[in-house]
Amino acid sequence: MAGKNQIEHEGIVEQTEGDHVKVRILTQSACASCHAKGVCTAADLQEKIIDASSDRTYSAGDRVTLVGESRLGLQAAWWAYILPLILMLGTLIVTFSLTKDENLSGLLALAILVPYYLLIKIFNKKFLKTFSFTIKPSMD
Amino acid sequence: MTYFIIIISAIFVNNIVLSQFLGICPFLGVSKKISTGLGMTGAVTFVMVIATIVTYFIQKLILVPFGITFLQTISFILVIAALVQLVEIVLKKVSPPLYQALGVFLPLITTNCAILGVAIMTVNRDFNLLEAVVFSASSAIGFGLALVTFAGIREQLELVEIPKGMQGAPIALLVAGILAMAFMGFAGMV
Amino acid sequence: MLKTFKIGGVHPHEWKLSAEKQIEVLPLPKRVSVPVTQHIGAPAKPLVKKGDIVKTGQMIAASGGFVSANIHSPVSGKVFKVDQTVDASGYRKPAIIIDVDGDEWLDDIDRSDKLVKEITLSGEEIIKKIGEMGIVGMGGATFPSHVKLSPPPGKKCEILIINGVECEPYLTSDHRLMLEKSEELIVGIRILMKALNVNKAVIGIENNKPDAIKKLTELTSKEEGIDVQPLKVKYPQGGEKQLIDAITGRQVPSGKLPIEVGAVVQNVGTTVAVYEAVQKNKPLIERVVTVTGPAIAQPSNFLARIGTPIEQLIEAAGGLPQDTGKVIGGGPMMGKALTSLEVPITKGSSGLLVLPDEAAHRQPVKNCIRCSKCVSACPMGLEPYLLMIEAEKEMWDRAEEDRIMDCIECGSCSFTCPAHRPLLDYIRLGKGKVGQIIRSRQ
Amino acid sequence: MNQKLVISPSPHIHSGDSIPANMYGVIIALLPALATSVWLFGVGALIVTFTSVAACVFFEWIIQKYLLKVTPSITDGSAIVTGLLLAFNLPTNIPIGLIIIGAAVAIGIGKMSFGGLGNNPFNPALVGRVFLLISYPVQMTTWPTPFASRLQYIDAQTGATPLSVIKEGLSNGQTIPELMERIPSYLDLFLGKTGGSAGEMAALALLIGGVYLLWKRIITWHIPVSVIGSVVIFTGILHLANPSTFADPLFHILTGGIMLGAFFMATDYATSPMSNKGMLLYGAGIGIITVLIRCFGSYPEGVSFAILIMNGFTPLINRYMKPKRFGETIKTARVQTSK
Amino acid sequence: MSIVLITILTLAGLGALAAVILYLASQKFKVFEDPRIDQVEEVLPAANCGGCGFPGCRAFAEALVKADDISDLNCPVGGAEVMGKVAQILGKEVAKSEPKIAVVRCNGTCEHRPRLNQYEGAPSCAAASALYGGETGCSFGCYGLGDCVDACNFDAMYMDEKTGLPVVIEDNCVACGACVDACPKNIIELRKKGPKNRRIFVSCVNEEKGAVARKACSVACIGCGKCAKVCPFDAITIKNNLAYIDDEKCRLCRKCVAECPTNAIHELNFPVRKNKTAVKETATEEK
Amino acid sequence: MGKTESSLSNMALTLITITLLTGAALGYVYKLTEKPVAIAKEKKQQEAIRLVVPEFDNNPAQEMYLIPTSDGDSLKVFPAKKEGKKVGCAIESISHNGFGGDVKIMVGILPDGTIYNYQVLEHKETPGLGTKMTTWFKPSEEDNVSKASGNAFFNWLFGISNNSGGGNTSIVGVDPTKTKLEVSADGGDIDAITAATISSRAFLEAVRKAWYAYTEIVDTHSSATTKEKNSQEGGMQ
Amino acid sequence: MNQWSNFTKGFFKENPVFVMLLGMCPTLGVTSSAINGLGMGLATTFVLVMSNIVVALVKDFIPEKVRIPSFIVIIASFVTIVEMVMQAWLPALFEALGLFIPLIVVNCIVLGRAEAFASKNSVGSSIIDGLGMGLGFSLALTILGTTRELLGSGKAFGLPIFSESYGMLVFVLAPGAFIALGYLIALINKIRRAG
Ligand SMILES: Cc1cc2nc3c(=O)[nH]c(=O)nc-3n(C[C@H](O)[C@H](O)[C@H](O)COP(=O)(O)O)c2cc1C
Ligand SMILES: Cc1cc2nc3c(=O)[nH]c(=O)nc-3n(C[C@H](O)[C@H](O)[C@H](O)COP(=O)(O)O)c2cc1C
Ligand SMILES: Cc1cc2nc3c(=O)[nH]c(=O)nc-3n(C[C@H](O)[C@H](O)[C@H](O)COP(=O)(O)O)c2cc1C
Ligand SMILES: Cc1cc2nc3c(=O)[nH]c(=O)nc-3n(C[C@H](O)[C@H](O)[C@H](O)CO)c2cc1C
Ligand code: SF4
Ligand code: SF4
Ligand code: SF4
Ligand code: SF4
Ligand code: FES
Repeated sequence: MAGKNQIEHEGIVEQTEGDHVKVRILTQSACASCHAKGVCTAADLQEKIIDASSDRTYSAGDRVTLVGESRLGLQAAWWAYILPLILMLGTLIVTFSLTKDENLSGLLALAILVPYYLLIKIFNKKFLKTFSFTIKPSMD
Repeated sequence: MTYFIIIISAIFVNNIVLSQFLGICPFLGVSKKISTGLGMTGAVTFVMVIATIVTYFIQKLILVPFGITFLQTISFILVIAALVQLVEIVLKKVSPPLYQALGVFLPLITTNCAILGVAIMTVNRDFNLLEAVVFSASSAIGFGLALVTFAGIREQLELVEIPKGMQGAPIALLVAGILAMAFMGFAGMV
Repeated sequence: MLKTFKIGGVHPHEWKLSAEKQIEVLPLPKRVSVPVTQHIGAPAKPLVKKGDIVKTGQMIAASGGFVSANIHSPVSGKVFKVDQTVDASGYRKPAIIIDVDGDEWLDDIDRSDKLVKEITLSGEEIIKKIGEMGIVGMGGATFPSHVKLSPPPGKKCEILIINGVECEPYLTSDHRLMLEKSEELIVGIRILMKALNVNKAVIGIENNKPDAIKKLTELTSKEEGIDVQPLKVKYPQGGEKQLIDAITGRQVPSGKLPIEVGAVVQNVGTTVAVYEAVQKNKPLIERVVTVTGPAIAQPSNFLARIGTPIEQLIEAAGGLPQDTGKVIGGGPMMGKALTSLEVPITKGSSGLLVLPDEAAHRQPVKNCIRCSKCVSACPMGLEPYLLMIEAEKEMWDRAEEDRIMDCIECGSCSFTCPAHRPLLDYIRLGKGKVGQIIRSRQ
Repeated sequence: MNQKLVISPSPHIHSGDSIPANMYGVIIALLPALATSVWLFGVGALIVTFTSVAACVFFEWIIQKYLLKVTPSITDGSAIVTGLLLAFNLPTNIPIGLIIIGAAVAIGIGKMSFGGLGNNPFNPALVGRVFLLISYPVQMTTWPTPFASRLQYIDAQTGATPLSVIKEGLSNGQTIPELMERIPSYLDLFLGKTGGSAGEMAALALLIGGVYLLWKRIITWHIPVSVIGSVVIFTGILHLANPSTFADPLFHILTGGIMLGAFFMATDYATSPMSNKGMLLYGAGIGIITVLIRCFGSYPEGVSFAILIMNGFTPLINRYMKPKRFGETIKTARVQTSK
Repeated sequence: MSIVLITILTLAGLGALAAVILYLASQKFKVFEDPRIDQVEEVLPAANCGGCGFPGCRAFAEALVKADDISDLNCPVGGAEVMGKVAQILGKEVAKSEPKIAVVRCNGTCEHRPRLNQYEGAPSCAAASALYGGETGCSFGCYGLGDCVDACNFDAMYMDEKTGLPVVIEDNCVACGACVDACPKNIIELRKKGPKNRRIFVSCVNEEKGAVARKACSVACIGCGKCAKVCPFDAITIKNNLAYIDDEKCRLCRKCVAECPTNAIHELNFPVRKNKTAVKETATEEK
Repeated sequence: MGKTESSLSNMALTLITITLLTGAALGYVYKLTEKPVAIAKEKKQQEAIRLVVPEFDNNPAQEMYLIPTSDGDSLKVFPAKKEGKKVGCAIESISHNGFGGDVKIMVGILPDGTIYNYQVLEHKETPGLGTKMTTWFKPSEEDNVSKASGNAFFNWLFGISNNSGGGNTSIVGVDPTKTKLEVSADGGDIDAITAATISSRAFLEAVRKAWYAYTEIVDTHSSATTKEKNSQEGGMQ
Repeated sequence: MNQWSNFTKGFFKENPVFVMLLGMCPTLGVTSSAINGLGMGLATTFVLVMSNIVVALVKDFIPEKVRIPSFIVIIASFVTIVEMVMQAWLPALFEALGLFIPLIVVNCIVLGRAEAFASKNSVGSSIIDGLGMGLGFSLALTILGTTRELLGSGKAFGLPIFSESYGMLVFVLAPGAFIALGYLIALINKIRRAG
């Protein structure tokens, strides 16, 4: 059943390619969700282009709502932030307790992110499948 | 044991939101959805830890040796601002789908005062690197704890009729105040 | 320990005033009004027109779809008109109105009291017959029985449960039926067993009807595969899902039908009607109705023709008391408050409850104090306090997530709430809206 | 027919339960503890209780009438309960000014700012109490000695509570067995013959009240049992691990506010979880945090803080610990498909 | 080395590094926010009512700026005036939309429509409609429980205690349509505001046959068709025993008002008639 | 608008100019403030020393030396001399057992071992409670200087007894060999701050530490100048 | 917009703290006394005005794409200057404000004004804007500081008003900051709605 545990985000269709649609969305920083949006335009609004699949045809400029399971949000945060964080902490603790060399272990902890993100790059195809969105028209 | 104390202290006793007053804006402003709060916590922790490592080295290898610790503020803020963006750029390059998913689900993390504040606090406390990292990670978790608890309460308050004058910021601050009062019970636990 | 269902439930006072009263046959009314929707599903299509002469038992409206039921004339006489009349909820619905003239039955109906035990028809024929005779569930939901008795392909019924619980306060019609038509009931069960092709049937009866338990236990002791299961008194034990849980320990999953756990539930009234339809060729044209209430002079159980105006039943029970505040079709927990007494009884009317004015009003509504009593009371394990707020604030997504559609509208929540919150009112509203949303999604 | 029939959706009958019935039930259940308190502390207990109740009711009335502009609902008894419980959490020699401040905070900040009965996420009496504790620690931590000066109020003779004796002693390097000598017998603790806040010491009287609440179905067993159970288990483990720094479970549940907290304050409707599972988790949380604060924090007693902290988690618990839904058991779903 | 030099060097180094990254980021991510969005938002009423079909004024402003043709976009709150300003900012055309207003098409006051029952359920029209047809014999009429009043964000409606019917406050109503959606009985309609606020409409939605309707409510439309006959502009149609006046066609001649045997047709804000005999009870409850 | 266009060279140029300018400005301001900052820091310490020992004419900060304590801290000792004669010693001492964290004090001890005065340098105690230590352990005249006195009714309402602050609280002029520097609850001779026993204990612990350290030096190196020289490098920070 | 209303809007109508809820951390963190609040407010005002001036001056030379980094550098420099100056000549205040001085850098009001106002307006109006907003911020912090100090320890700007023993300690501590600000905002809302 759809409708459960979903998260929605407003966006505007940028272009369509077959059953794939590129949707432009605006993300806002945590600060921007406050009342000061108008005042505080500094670097906290970003546009992103999101690929989404659609069941019907949209044309550029349509206002749509992106729908995805909210579980995916946490999953994405896991891959993007939490797992590398754990890796980093792990490296730091291990190398630090082995070598007692701060500079080295610090460097290694940061360096471990490089192979990690490369690995992520390899798994990209998989993510593409997991993190998919559907869209529906906004507000009829 | 010192690590344990650092952790307990940063999460409960000296919670950065409820007793240090850092990151209040996202705390008050961030969406009332609990899952968003959780995701935010992950992101903030990650950025905070990286920022701590980098600023730690800047302090140790540049500022202190050259006797220019007065450049702390300006260099930290530049580095942190750059780092946050760098993380985004890397994510976008490395994994567009992941990046997109985060865009839909999480508000962006920018250089809020929690990150800068924690970075400054760490270097001012004469921690070694590991302690610094543990401290910043725990601070971020403390932030998350406060954020998620608060999101829960706010979600519940959405369901009842709050007196008109108290709606919005006042009631949120009141809840934060009572939470802070409750968290004072942990005093002395370290 | 006596069996009962596992989650929630409440204990309203029983008030079974008419438990000792034999079923009386109500005199024929002068005019009957037979609505064409007396069941869940599509309305039946009228077959008669103004001025037609009809006989008792003659089909006057034919099933209007797969889930629908035939309707037969409960009296003999002349069709006065086929028109809209006010129904119990104040909306106008089509009905066939017949002026009664004598009581001339169709010839092929066996009106004798003789018990016909032998079942000659095959399973399929039985179901067909039940469909023809317009039998619908008489436990309240009025779901056409022939549909219920034909499990969807791939599903097999393992147990037939006969619902003799009658957990609603005040009502006694099923109780009397079990006492007075026990033999017929047993044959009815046999017929249903044959139709469903099962060899196990259990009659569930709450412990507050010891005479019925005793009598049926005696009768079934000789019967292979039919048992009587006494149950602890707890509302809403009569709810299909609760009863299945109490008797088999299985719980029907959310959004699924009882057949999912291999059970079919039929009410005792329905079962007796099935007996009469199959063995005696008698369509569903009359039913037992309890007329009761604290101020009713003679609380009684009447055998009344469908279409009889409610006024007449109340008259027969001693008339409407001076300070009547509310007249309820059905029991106090699930029944509907009636807007007028001119409306007729239908296939689903199990009772009429007349409440005095002082008992008819609700208390002022207070803030929810989050006492969680409604949560503990809900037999479906829902959170009524939350569902109400979600419905009130139109948070349909969350209401759906919190399973508002699972609510069986038993009213246990509103019944317990110390803040007198109209929980079920809003939940019902929410169910309507969420139901629409779900349907539009498909 | 001339009469207007009443139309309303089902159900048409009601259990007769009401908010006042529950609140007055709690008040009745608190009477034994009040009596014990008067027996121990005399007039002080009466003055504190009376002032607190009167102030709470007064503030509720005035806020509803003049600030919120709604019809006052002081007759529902909830302000009385708040007043009683606030008083029970105060020493019986506490000055009147503080009681009034406490009541104003409890009702004004803790309850009415959120819209009144049922809306408040935190236990009002405890908000008042913790506010006072933090603001006026001196006055809040001097307790009169039982029986010593029953006719005096402010100038009563003061002494320490068993928990502060333990806390003090431990920080001075004494061990539990040594300290136990300075503590009244467990029987005395059970009867309440010890120092402490007005209504918290009398374990027996509180237990009687608790049983009354359970019998009247005002509360369910889940919260009290899980609070007391988790305290027993947690302190039991600590005690077994190191008997010289950690007192035994019995001591812990007989002293301080565990009984009062478990039966009367953790069970507060508005601030406790709605599902049974949730209640168990919540109670366990209270028990564990209490023991943590008692054994590792700097406050000798932690029940109030523990309850407030768990109040903060209640919405999360409600969100994620749903009651057991009908039909969730997987076993049932499988049965028929196999055949 | 002098501290000033070190400072300059360090800062320049860090600054350059950070600046490069920030520059890259801004190149990749920075949103170009059309400044006109802000300007448009400024002139919008900031009611965030959603009447325009967008989640808020800001979203509407964005849509306005993006749209090529804004003629089918309308801010009901600000009306033509605001849309004119918007068009000015954007240099686009606006459709001249005629102002509309909500009208309540039920006149079943307590006195015209005797109450037969007394409702005591949840005070919500939607909840009541799920249960039954209403306290009176008319199952089309207003419940008087005020879902529409609750739905209105502009304090443009109130419940008249005496009549038990909702009343639209003309000056406040912005024709957002929230009440129309809220009413489970489809009683409220957005109609042309009319010149000098004058308008004529059938204040009834009862589709019952005449006799039945009449019995339930003395001012019900009985579908007799007299009004349709008398209307010189063919503005009135009868469907399901109910007359309906098309506000596009109606020229406010008031002939139908006089003709209606049950006073079901209301005229608003017209001067008092001179012809005494034709004067019927005019609806005055809308002020 | 006449904005500079975003070409790479332009941007690099702008940024570099900005950082150069700000760098120069900051360096300049730093130069300007360097001295005052140092002075301010020094003054604070000077002030503290001045407050806790009798008048002196040397520069105690310059003659500062470190002595280790049994629990691993090292205390800074600032000898105060007048005309070459020792008039007292200011010792910076610390306790780690405060209510909110470390308590850092400066204690002045006279050559005869009595305590001359003290000053609280750093602490994280609760305002209004532990913070009272800044005045509590001084003679009572110094205590209530800045307080508006309450009126009798309010004192009653808030339960404030008029004789608070009395009792045995002062450590000024006390000879620790005769007076036990512990809170009375622990069998000592000093009354703790009401409801802040923990802070009081921490404070007294710091005082005791300083005093033991002091007596030890006096005992072992009563006139040891070598020690002073050795620890020179630990000087100003 | 005329200059006067441009100047005064920050005091009440668009007060950055009470109305726009900006810069909450310093607001809550430093207001345990009135004087700290005022000090913080003035420090922020200084940074605001100075960075507004500089931004307004250089706005035409800064390419669009490096706007934000440039602004950050400019603001951070002024913060550093404030830091050093305070440390030199107001060491007590410097210590009391502690961490929150460097945090002026991330105060949304500062960057926000630079972005939204100074980068589009003349030097003169930018000064007025910065001064107005800064003084509004100072006003709010002073009000909150005074409230907390008075309730918490019976003093206002360090002057004893009533006996310290009557004070409610909570207001000096973290919880009191939230509670006091909450009720102040409620009060201001009420006044705004009425007026
Ligand atoms: C759309 C619909 C389809 C149903 N289909 C079946 C069915 O195929 N088999 C069956 O046994 N019951 C079926 N039912 C009947 C229900 O299981 C149930 O018996 C009926 O709703 C009355 O139950 P109640 O009186 O407990 O509410 C159906 C009900 C509905 C509403
Ligand atoms: C809350 C509730 C209570 C019910 N109580 C009874 C009851 O007491 N007796 C009964 O026969 N049916 C009762 N029903 C109806 C049953 O669920 C079910 O529809 C019926 O037993 C199926 O048999 P039928 O189709 O023959 O009516 C109740 C339904 C609900 C939802
Ligand atoms: C909010 C609060 C802050 C406290 N701060 C301190 C403190 O700074 N120093 C201290 O010694 N005790 C403080 N206490 C009191 C301790 O919890 C404990 O009661 C006390 O130290 C020992 O009690 P006694 O002094 O009455 O024997 C504080 C209490 C509260 C409620
Ligand atoms: C079982 C029970 C326990 C209660 N406990 C408290 C309590 O601990 N503190 C309190 O202020 N009110 C208590 N109340 C009263 C009331 O519920 C409380 O004021 C609400 O929290 C106000 O919304 C209690 C009421 C009941 C029925
Ligand atoms: S009516 Fe629905 S929500 Fe209420 S108790 Fe019954 S099943 Fe639960
Ligand atoms: S029973 Fe009533 S008061 Fe209690 S939780 Fe449910 S809705 Fe709220
Ligand atoms: S009366 Fe209706 S249309 Fe008019 S403003 Fe209110 S809700 Fe909108
Ligand atoms: S007009 Fe419709 S919504 Fe308004 S009160 Fe009447 S029935 Fe309810
Ligand atoms: S000031 Fe906004 S997060 Fe701290």
